[in-house]
Amino acid sequence: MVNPIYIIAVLLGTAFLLGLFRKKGFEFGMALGMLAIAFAAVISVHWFIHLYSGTEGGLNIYTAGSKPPFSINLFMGVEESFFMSAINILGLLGFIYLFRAFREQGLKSSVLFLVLIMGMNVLIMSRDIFNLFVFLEIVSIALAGLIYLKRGKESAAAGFKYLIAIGVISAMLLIGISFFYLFAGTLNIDDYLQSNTLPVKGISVAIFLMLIAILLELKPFPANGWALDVYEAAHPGISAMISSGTATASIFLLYKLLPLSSLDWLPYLTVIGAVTFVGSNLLGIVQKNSNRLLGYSSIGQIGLMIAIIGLAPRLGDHFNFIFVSIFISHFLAKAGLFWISGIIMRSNIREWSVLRRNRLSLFMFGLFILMLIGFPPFPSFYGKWQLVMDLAQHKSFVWIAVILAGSFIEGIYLFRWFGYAMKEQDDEEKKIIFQWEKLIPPIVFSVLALGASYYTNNLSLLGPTLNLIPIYFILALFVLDFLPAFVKNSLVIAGMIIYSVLLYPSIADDTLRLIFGGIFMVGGVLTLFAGYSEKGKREGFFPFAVMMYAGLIGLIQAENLFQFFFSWEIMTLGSYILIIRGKKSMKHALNYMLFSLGGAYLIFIGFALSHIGQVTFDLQTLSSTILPGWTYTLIAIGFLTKTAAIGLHIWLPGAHAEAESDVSPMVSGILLKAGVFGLVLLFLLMGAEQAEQKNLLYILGWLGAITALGGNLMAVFQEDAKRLLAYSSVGNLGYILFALAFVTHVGWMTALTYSVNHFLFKTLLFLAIGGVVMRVKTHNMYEMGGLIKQMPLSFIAVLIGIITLAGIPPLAGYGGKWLFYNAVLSKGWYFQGMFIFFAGTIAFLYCFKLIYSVFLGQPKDKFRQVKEAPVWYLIPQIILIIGIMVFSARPDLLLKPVGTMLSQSNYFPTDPLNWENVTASTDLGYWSGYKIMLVIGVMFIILLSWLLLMSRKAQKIKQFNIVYAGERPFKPETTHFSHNMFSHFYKALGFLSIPVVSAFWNGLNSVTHSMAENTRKIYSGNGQTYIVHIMLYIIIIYMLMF
Amino acid sequence: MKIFELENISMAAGFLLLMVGIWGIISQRNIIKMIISFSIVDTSIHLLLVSIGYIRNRTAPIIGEGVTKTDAATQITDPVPQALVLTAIVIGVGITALLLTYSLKLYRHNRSLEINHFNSLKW
Amino acid sequence: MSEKKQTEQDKFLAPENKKHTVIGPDGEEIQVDPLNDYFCTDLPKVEAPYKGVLEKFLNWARAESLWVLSYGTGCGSIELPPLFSPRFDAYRFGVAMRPTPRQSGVLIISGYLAVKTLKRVIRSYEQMQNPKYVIALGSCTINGGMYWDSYNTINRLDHYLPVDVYIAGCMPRPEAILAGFNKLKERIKSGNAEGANEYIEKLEWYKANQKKIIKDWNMPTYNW
Amino acid sequence: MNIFPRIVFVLLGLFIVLNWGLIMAGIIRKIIARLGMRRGIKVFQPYINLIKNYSIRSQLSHGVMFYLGPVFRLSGGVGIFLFMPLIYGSDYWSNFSFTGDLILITYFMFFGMLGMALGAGEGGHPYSAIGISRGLAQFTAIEVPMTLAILSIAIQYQTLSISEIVAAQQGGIQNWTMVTNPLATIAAMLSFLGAMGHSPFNVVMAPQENPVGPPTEYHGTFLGVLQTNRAILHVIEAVLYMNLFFGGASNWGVLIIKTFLIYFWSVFVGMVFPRFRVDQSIPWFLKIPLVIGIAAIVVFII
Amino acid sequence: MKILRNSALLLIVGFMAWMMIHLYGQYESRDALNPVAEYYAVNGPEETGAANLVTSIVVTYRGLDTLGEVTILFLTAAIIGLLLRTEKGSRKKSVRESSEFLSTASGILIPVITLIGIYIFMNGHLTPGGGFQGGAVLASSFILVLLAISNKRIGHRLLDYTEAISGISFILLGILGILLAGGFLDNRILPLGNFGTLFSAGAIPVIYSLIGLKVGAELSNVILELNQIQGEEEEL
Repeated sequence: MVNPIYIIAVLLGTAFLLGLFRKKGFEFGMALGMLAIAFAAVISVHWFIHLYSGTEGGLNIYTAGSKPPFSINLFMGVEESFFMSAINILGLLGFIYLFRAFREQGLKSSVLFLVLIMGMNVLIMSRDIFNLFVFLEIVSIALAGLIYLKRGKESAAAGFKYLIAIGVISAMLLIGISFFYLFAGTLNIDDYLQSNTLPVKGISVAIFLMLIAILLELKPFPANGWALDVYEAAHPGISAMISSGTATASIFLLYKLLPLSSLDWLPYLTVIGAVTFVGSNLLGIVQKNSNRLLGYSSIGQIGLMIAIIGLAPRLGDHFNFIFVSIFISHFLAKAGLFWISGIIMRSNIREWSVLRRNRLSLFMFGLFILMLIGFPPFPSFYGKWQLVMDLAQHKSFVWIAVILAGSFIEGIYLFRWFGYAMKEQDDEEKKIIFQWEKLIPPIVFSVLALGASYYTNNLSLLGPTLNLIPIYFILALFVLDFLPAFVKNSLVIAGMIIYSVLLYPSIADDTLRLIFGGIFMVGGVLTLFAGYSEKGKREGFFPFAVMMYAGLIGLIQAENLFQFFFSWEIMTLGSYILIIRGKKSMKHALNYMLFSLGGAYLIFIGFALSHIGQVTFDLQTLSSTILPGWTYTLIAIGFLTKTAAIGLHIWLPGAHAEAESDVSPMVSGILLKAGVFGLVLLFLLMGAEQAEQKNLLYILGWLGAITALGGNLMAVFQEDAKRLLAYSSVGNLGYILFALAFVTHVGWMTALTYSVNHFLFKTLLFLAIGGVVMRVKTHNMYEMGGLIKQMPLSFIAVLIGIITLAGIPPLAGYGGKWLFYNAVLSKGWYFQGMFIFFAGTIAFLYCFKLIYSVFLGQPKDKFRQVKEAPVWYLIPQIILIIGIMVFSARPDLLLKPVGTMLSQSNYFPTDPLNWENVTASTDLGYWSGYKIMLVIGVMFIILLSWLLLMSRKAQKIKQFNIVYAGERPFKPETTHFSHNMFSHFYKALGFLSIPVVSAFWNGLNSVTHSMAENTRKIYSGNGQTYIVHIMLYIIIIYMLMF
Repeated sequence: MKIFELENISMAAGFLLLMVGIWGIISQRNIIKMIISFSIVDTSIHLLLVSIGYIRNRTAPIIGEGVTKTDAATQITDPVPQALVLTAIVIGVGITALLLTYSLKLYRHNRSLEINHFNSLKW
Repeated sequence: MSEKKQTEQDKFLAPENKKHTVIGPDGEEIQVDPLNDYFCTDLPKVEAPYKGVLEKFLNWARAESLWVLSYGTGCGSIELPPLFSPRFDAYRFGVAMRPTPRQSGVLIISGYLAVKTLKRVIRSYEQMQNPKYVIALGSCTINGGMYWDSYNTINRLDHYLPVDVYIAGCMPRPEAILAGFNKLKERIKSGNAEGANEYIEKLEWYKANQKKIIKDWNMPTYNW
Repeated sequence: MNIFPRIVFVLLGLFIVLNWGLIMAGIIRKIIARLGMRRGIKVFQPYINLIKNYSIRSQLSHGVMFYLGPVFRLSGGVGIFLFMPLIYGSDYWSNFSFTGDLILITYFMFFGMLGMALGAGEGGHPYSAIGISRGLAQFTAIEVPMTLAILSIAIQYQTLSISEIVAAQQGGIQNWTMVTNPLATIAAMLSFLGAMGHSPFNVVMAPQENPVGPPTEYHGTFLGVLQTNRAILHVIEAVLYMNLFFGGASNWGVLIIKTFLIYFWSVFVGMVFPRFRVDQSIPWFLKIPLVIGIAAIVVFII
Repeated sequence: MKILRNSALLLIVGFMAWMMIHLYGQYESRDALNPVAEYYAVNGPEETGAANLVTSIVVTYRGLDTLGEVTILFLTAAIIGLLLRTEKGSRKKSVRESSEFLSTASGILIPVITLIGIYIFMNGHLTPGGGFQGGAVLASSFILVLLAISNKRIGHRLLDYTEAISGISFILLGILGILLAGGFLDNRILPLGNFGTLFSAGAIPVIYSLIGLKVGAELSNVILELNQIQGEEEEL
């Protein structure tokens, strides 16, 4: 093993040596510098591997031939070697990244960089307080110089502000160190810790000054204005170093010095960290400048880490895992993001749309963003899971709430940013060059991120229980993204079929999982068929489609809470990307993501609550939770965001409507069922009694009823075909919710039947309408009309779809209605039932509007040559129609197993449905799908023949051959009665459709924004104000602590 | 009286200077005056350090006249703060030089030395 | 249709009825010829009546169920509403008003016909289904009446439509109209009221007359 | 039971119902005329109209759905007939009611409506679409009190089977739902007004403003089919209300009298009251009948 | 308004003072060395062989700090160079030629000052003074050159070489400490010699001389940079 002191020697020596070089030797000098950093990196990594795998505690390095406390000593332990490796690797990549900047600014600037790395290394290793001070100053001064690397007015101002802030902070630190020496008589950390001297008050103040100075180096909110200016003004390569590098060193410093204090700093650290995390992220949401935004995010993340340090006693053995996983995510992601920022050179986050010109950087950008927010499979996901679970064990609910709130706020602006990158208008005029040497560092960090994810997964408590095959499949698809779309599509379909076949035996006995698994997998394959009509490569579609399905199937397979939540997040992520692919879906995808994220966090908290006092994470443990009310409510609300219950539904219409033609059926017909599945599972596991006690079921029932009414009512007033269907989904999910809330046998049977039905008809409708939209290239129904002649098959599909939707006999939808009546009557929820049935009749309005406005009425000139929907859209439709027909004629195929399954569960021992051949009967009524279909079919055919006989000679006429009060129609557009079709209905009941909910959320949104907008005014840009902030911060913390 | 001893006076003077410096930093808008205030703060800390190391009736920690090798422990003041102050001075010099250079740069850009004129970056 | 006539007709075409191109959803150009594309250009065929008793029975039914298009052209239209009042009660004869030509069998021309109105009348008539009957009220429809030399009204309705019954007077009273209905019934029952077929048979002649007076004929020959 | 005799009985029943529907329409219009001091139409005028319409020689077609619309419509009417037990105690006259219950009938009503809507829509006439949109909108409101009434009697009799509901009302007028559950009856009869499409709820088919609404483009045979359906539907809906609220019928005579009276109720109201606009009728249904309907349920819950 | 602002700021200063009074209140006059200092007093002369205990601490016990200090000055010079560098390249400076008096006097003074500087850092281990102090004095002679002998152009080259070579040698000496003696920057790589003489205290005089050279070069560099931009017009 090489003595780590050589790192210092080599780096510093190289730095001194480089002072000799002139312009001529630039390349050689750079190579030398790179070698030096590489040397440092290799040594530190080597040490890390050695110490991590071995049993050795670490290496004490003495200088000057005498022992501490008399001389300065360094220590190289596992932690030190880890953080040093991180910093040196970062430094190496940062050095490569800054190659061009160094060439412009001369070799001197690279000297600063070398010294910076060296300083950070010593900061981590040194055990002498004054030595730490000296090297902290070195780091600060080196940074102060590097800030000006970009040159210009802003950089100069930022550098000056940085210097004065650092000046004040270091003054405090030095006073602290001086008096520490006075009272403690030593400058060595270990010496002081071993000496057991009784702490006097003076030493507390001295240590306070030291710690607060280190803390201020970590830029706590709100005493961090200087840092933000630096982030904004500095070269992104330098910002990356500040955010990932010096922050790492400083936080380790804090961690190292913390034991000195006899006071209990931890609660204060928690508060400081949490305030920083939430506050900084809050201000981030109104930030438009990308580097400053990254600065806010960076500060927020560091706040989170500080809070985690503060919470360490509650985390016990898991502290290291949690801290490192959060740290590594921040470290990799933030550096990567800053680097990408430097590549594209765009300061406004809206202009990040240029990223789309380079798929690789877009991919990396997404990866880093997701890593920051804590999506699986990135380390921070595991870290947050463990953190929240451990906090819940200690009943630290406030901290859970604060941390998740902060993460959520961070999600707001990061996803908005991601949305801009994906969807904002890209000004093609402005050229951009993706320089290769700048791409290397983020690429390396992306690879490291994936590697870190893999290792985190293995190291985490429950990660090894995950089924990673789908994840590997997704990764493979990322790699194979260069293939043409149809190849990938076939691959995905084949993969899904094979996986289903493999999966089948494991869920064959479990009807519930079989039903939902069937919906997910069959639906998945069917909707993917539509993808064959896409030409080209369809980049970035298949990995995420598979991700969504992998998540869905993961829900089915989940055996413990972690797997469930993992799958849930994977699913959310995949569907988010699928949704955002739509043309105008930027805003809607963001809404979707935020509601999903919020919902996921609620589920998360619910899981955490249920885990209190439990040893294992089995799903079964939900039944023995000690806080059933809260657990139930939180998890249920989480699922309700996915099922878009009213109040939480505003994301749905836009997201479903603006998605691509074949994505809409995926997210509407299939994805929504995930929430239903979750709710069913929740009830089954927790037992309804728990919920019943708190009247929660009653509330849920009302919620379902109002959702049904509200969703359908909104659908009536839509002009956008897909939006109409989307609102209809809201309404339909309301039915399901309502039926679920019964928690009776027949109620659940209704819910499950309806789920299957909804899958069938809504997928069918979205596919059919998607095919139409694909052809006519508009969503507005009033612009279509008369398409029945061009697209008869789509018309038939829609017709069958709406008959099923409306519950008109003889098709399968009627079964749902019939069960509903039985359920309502047996449960006694008549008034809610009234809402539901009112909603049912309202459904006719939009069903008619949909089919009439699109297929009937007046054909438009411009759609005269429109062709039938692509055959790949029609094939799944035909299969779905066959499905509907089968379930219509033989409802027992579905209902019998469901009934049996429900009877086997503990809740509903008796099956109220009696079967006599194919006739179902309850105490109340009876229903024979097969016979009804037969009767109606025969009758229909007879009557049709009768009419055919009577009017066999009918003359075919054209669209304007209509009776028009002796006049002729003007043109098709004005003759098609479609726009605002139900204006009279709006006059009568429109007051119910006033978007109160959107108003509420918008209000909340604007309150948050204005709050952030006002709060950030404290960052006046005046360096002196920042100094005052720092002073006040010190004083306030001091007053709180003493 | 405790406060009239040399070390107490020098330390009180150090603190006083510190306050003066801080006052200057947060109240003076002129950058040069701020830098001067920083220097005052630096100086005050040096004074504090030296006061910390001072032991009454003792001499400088140099073996030679008046200080014998064997009894040095009872004859000299604390050498450590003196070593520290040396370092601190150098660091202070470095920072002051940097501040001045930056102020020069700022003046070139803005033709102004008022700190509140450099707020183009904010919020 | 000759080239010259075509351009003649184009002269009167409303802008929206002229040939034009629209851009389809995929950017393709679509030629639109409104007159041919919006309207059926087929000509009607003669619908031969059944033979014998069946036709007699059906004629009886047609005669006893006269659905009148509620459509008034001139001053006579004021005479129609009283028909359904208790005093005259046309319902008892099976007469009823229908608002849509598709469902109506009887077209009452209630007075002078301006050229402008004639166009509408022709259109409405052609939109009615075979069999259909025309009753013309007042002198104006017979010979132009007091408007016989008007620049703007027609003189003889039966140059333009096959009239089944003329009811003279200026205006005829409701009693006279009831009598006219009875005359029409008789005519239908006798099997002579084949005006619809007659119109089709002599379509060329009727159309020539119509086009002669309607200078701005800007519609297909037959309005379905 | 053997299926063939049943089919014979069904056809016979259909024939009776159709004829009764036509005659009833004539009688009622005669009564209306007399009230207006007119002689009015002949009682058999509906027959003549029907024959006339079937005798129209030419037909126009706007497309396949235009063609199928009337078939759907008639299927709706005949279908309800098929699923409706007509005469209490008679297996033969209960048609195919063994396949489904009250819910089937309430939902099958939509079948015809949907067909009509689609057919009229294919006609391409804006008035048709306007009429349909009005009709559907009004229908949503009509259904609410009806649903409440159905729920109320389902609670009362604990069944959804029409035959059983009728059976429960046997044994004299005091057992009729009308007497035992007056609130539900009132709510249902108010909604019946809307379902029949007479004034004040006939703006859907406003003759001049919106030339007869949905069937604007229908003529000849198509119209004949629609008229046939109308005749059947009016009777069969009256039969439904009779079965639910007025003790059913134990023979055809009773059925004819009761359906006539029930139907006449809507005509009577129509004679007296002027027309509502749609945006007036919807709130009306959601006020008075709704409150009564809720009361009908509250009575049972308490 | 101004009064309000000032009183608010005064309040802050007051609070700071209040905080510092807590420190001051704890301060007791010292009457003995603490164990660490006592160790230096007792063992310092033996271990390092330096008569000036401060020097022994600065150069050996806390040698890493000193390395840091040197680095800071090095950084400062580099940063100032970076900051003040313009894209235009070297500039001509038009200044008045210095007077006879000035050039003659400085001709005499410069060697003297330089000599004093060298003396100070050479004897750092014996008398008060050392590398930093000596370096500063050296730099002052350099200032004199710059100010007085205006037409004399002293290139960076010499300073840079001095700086780099002395810096690298410092580090190499430190590494030699690991290889030959007890650890990084151990001065016992050379014999300790006779206590109190010039050639004593092991490597301390060597190191201090290197430091002196380096500090001198660095400070001179700073001054040179600052001097060179005097006549330069604004860079935008």
